[in-house]
Amino acid sequence: MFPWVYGFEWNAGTVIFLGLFFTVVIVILTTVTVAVVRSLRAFAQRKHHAVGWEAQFEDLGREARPCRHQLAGETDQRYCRHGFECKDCDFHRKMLDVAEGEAGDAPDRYFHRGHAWVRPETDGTVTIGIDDFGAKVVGPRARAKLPRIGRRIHENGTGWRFLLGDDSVRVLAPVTGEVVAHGGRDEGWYLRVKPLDGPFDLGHLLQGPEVRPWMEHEMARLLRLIPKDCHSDLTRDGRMVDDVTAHCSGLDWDVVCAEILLEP
Amino acid sequence: MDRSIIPRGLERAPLGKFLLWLLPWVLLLGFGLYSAYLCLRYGLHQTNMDNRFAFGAWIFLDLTVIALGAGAFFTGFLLYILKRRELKAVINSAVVIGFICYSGAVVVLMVDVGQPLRAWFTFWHPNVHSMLTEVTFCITCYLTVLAIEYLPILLKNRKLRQIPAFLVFEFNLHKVMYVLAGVGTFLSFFHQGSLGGLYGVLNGRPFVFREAFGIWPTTFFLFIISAAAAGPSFMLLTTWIASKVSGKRLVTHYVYESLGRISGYILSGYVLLKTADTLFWIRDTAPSLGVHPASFFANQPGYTALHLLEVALFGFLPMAIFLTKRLRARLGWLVTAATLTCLGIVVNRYVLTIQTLALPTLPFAEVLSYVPSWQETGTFLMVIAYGMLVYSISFRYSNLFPQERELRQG
Amino acid sequence: MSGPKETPQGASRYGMVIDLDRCNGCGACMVACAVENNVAPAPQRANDRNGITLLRVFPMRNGRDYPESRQVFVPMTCQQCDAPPCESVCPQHAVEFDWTTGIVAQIPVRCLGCRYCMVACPYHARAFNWWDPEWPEGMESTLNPDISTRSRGVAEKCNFCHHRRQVARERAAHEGREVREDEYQPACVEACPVGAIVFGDLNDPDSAVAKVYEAPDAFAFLDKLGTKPKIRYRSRQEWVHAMARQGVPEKEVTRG
Amino acid sequence: MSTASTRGTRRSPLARHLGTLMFLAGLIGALAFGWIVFPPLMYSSTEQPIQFNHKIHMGEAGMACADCHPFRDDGTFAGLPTTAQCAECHEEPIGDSPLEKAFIDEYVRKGREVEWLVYSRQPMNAYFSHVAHVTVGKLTCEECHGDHGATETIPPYQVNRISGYSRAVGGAATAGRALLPTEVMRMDTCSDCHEKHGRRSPCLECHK
Repeated sequence: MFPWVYGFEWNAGTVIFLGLFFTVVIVILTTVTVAVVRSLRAFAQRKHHAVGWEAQFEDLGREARPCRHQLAGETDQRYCRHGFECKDCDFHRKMLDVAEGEAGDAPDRYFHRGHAWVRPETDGTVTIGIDDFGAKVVGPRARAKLPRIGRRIHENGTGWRFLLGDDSVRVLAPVTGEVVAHGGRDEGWYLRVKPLDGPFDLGHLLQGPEVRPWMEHEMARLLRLIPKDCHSDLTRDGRMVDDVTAHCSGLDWDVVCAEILLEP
Repeated sequence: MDRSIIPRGLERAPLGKFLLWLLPWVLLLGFGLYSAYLCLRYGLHQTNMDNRFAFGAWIFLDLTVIALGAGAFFTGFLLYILKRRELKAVINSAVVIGFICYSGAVVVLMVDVGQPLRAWFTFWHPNVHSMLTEVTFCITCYLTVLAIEYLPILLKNRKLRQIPAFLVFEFNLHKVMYVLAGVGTFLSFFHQGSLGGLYGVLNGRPFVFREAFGIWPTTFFLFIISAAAAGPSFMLLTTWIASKVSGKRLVTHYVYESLGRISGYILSGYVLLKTADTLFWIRDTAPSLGVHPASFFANQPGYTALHLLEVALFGFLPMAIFLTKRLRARLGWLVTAATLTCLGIVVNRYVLTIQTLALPTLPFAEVLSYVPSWQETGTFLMVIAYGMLVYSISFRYSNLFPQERELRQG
Repeated sequence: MSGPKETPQGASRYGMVIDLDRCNGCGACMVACAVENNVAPAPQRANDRNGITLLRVFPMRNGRDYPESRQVFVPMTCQQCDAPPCESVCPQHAVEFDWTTGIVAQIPVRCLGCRYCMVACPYHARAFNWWDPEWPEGMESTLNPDISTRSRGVAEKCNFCHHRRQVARERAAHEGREVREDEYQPACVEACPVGAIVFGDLNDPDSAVAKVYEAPDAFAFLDKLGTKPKIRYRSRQEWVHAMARQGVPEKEVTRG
Repeated sequence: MSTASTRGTRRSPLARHLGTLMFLAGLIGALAFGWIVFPPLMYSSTEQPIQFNHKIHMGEAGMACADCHPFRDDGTFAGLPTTAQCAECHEEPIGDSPLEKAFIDEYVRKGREVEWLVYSRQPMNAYFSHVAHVTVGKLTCEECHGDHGATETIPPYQVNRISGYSRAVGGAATAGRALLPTEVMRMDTCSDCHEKHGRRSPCLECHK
């Protein structure tokens, strides 16, 4: 195998055969090393949340990732390919150019696809909570495990977790920042987050006219997860019930929440 | 009980039922391990192989298993290199099957050789002119590649993916997977080929000796093509079986059809080349070695029939089914054709390994046959049981068929 | 290792000629071979297909009925091919064509036991150690110290009693002379009561074997395979030559 | 996770590097065990039945190696002398060494052979010819056996517990370098020297 091993001969056969073998070995090793190094670098640069989200995003079904411009009726069937990171999306930029000048007032709340809402505060921080739809899917039985004050959350990383029994689902963090305050169940589970460098960029979050069609889309998605014979139990007095999964036997809290909160 | 590690959104049988399904395979594995122990502890006289039948059932089964495992390399090649995106639906399953087939073959080989502890000699003192050296190197490298390809499937398990490092590593590994798919294709190409060459180079065995292109006999190429044809068929078959056993829709019909069509195209090339090769062998190769081809079949009408079966029943017929659009639309026909194709591979490998050894070369030697002992059979069953266990566990705890969730919802 | 495998000046090329018309099938050569080469007694369960026989005498019949029925005995062992099919297939150089003697060397300690060489050999001249070699109590002391025993799980074959050559060379070197032809003869040659086997250096034109090697009634088995065997057979019976040219399988024998 | 990194900064430097230190300690420990402690354990060591002084025989008595280690008539190497050969000189004590007296009492008088433990015994599958190396190859004894002939005592006999092969006393001379504690004579020792002398041998030259 090596020139110093007894019996080794330098001839064409040996050179070609072992040359190919060592090339293959080097390619395999390099490939694995590249994956390891990239992973380590992602951790060193604190990008592992983004990378982790990218990996999960690939596993989402098409129905879970409609483009915001489709939701707003600005385009036909289109599915997001950028992990909801609209600033990386050429299509989004093009659509912005078209819509330029039409921008109205900044809305009160922005929505992340993982059902977290974001409300900018006057002091430059934001408040983050789970939207009504998400809250009803998770239900009042679940308990939230919020990050401690001083922790950092990362956009598309884990914002916080909901626990019910042995199961847990995470809520995707809509922005990157440091937690400065939080509120418990009575205040409706919220985080107050201050930006790390520079003001928050909320361009990737849904706003204004996009929100309603998105919610309708999400409702349709939820209904698909729920057996037809339960559909009538989901509303009471024209309003959606507070604990969706509790109203239908055999429905898995874990599965429904994960699907709606985009955790494949 | 194990609900928290089953992929989200997939429905799996209760744990008790699953364990009951595993039980017979565990028992079979135990029996196989005992057989292998007997061979390793007391020597290969536990088998019915002998000095004339020096390669027995194991080599035949190894060749078959590896040919069927070709689904892994070929699906990877079609998906990552030729960008047949629809095959993404079966690539995970293909990798697991490839891994099972190759690791199983290596385990059996280690029982099959007389001095397994000297296996590293082949690496340390390789005779680069031997097809077996090529087989050994390729099988080892490719098993490594398959193990690396298997890793992301494991790491994406619901519990494991919660560890951020695993998810990130899985993602980065997946990004460079096309390199491994390329390497795997290269290795598997030579590996399937060298398994064919293993017999084709034997100028002492006129029944299998084939003329060479360059340094490779024709069987080198026929093996690659037949494995490439059988690989997708075997994927089709295993997916269908998994679907039947689990009672779930795993892939869309388009995927089945696509696998069938690919199998059909390659099969048509194979049937053509195999026929040409056989005719050339009858006309030129065998007579040049001083043997009239008819003498091989003089006392064995059964073997003659096998040859015809291989090309006609197991080659031409499935090819025709696969390439007929109307039949391809029916899953039943696709499964039938895939079964025939896989049987064709089995027959081909059987004829090549067992019949070659049965036929004498010396004028006073006898035609021999042999029946494997229960220890040999047990060792092979060990691989089947091992494969069933690994596949069942992978199927339950990993997302082998990405379309399954969507098909369930939609 | 550097340097090509050059055949040195004055290298030997050992060969053998076996006269089938003389051989009476007594099997003395088989016994002598087994004893000389430390072949362990076969266990109770062994049969004629999985024991160790480095040299085996086969009957060859013309397949005709009496009174045309004819038979010769063919002592078959490694044919020491000049183009050995077993050498190129060995994955780890456990088989080597000895360029100084023309002997196809089998090195048991390098052998993995894959048996590819046995599949490659058209003469069925190789044997595999299916069993652990075991000698009855006290019989170990009769073993030949000049040749090693082989472990279970390796292939073995005739090396033309190469160890005898080593002994002969040692004595000759001590006495400062060349090896005489009669000093190096394999055990089978010595044992043959009718002198049917002639052995010697084919490169030496004066050797006994060289004189009969090219005889008109000498032939090699399966010479169309291109293996170039260095063992030749002689017979004045035409049917023997015809059989050697073309093999016809007989009835099937099942085991299992 | 971000939790681990923020917590890490609050720990003392020692605590932060504890893992690394423990890893290094373990690594060094394992290497030391593998390289220093373990190799001698691989060998069993046995003293020779009686001590022998080569230096006196070679020096004062003026003998040559071949006087006691001759070739037989058939060219094979006789190896060790028999008690009878020793008794040719040592029928009665020549000097006043207690070892000599013990040898004569224990072996010569009783007619027993010394059960010497031979350092250089070759494995069963290897063929070695002294004639080929000494008579034909013109090698001196020292080139392979080193200064064994000039030693005053003979070292203990060490055997690898697994392979059963002994450590050749002259191995360092044969190999042309100091042998590692893990080493016995190997095929490379032979082949390196053959190569150095431009002699490429087929397997059968040395294997039987």
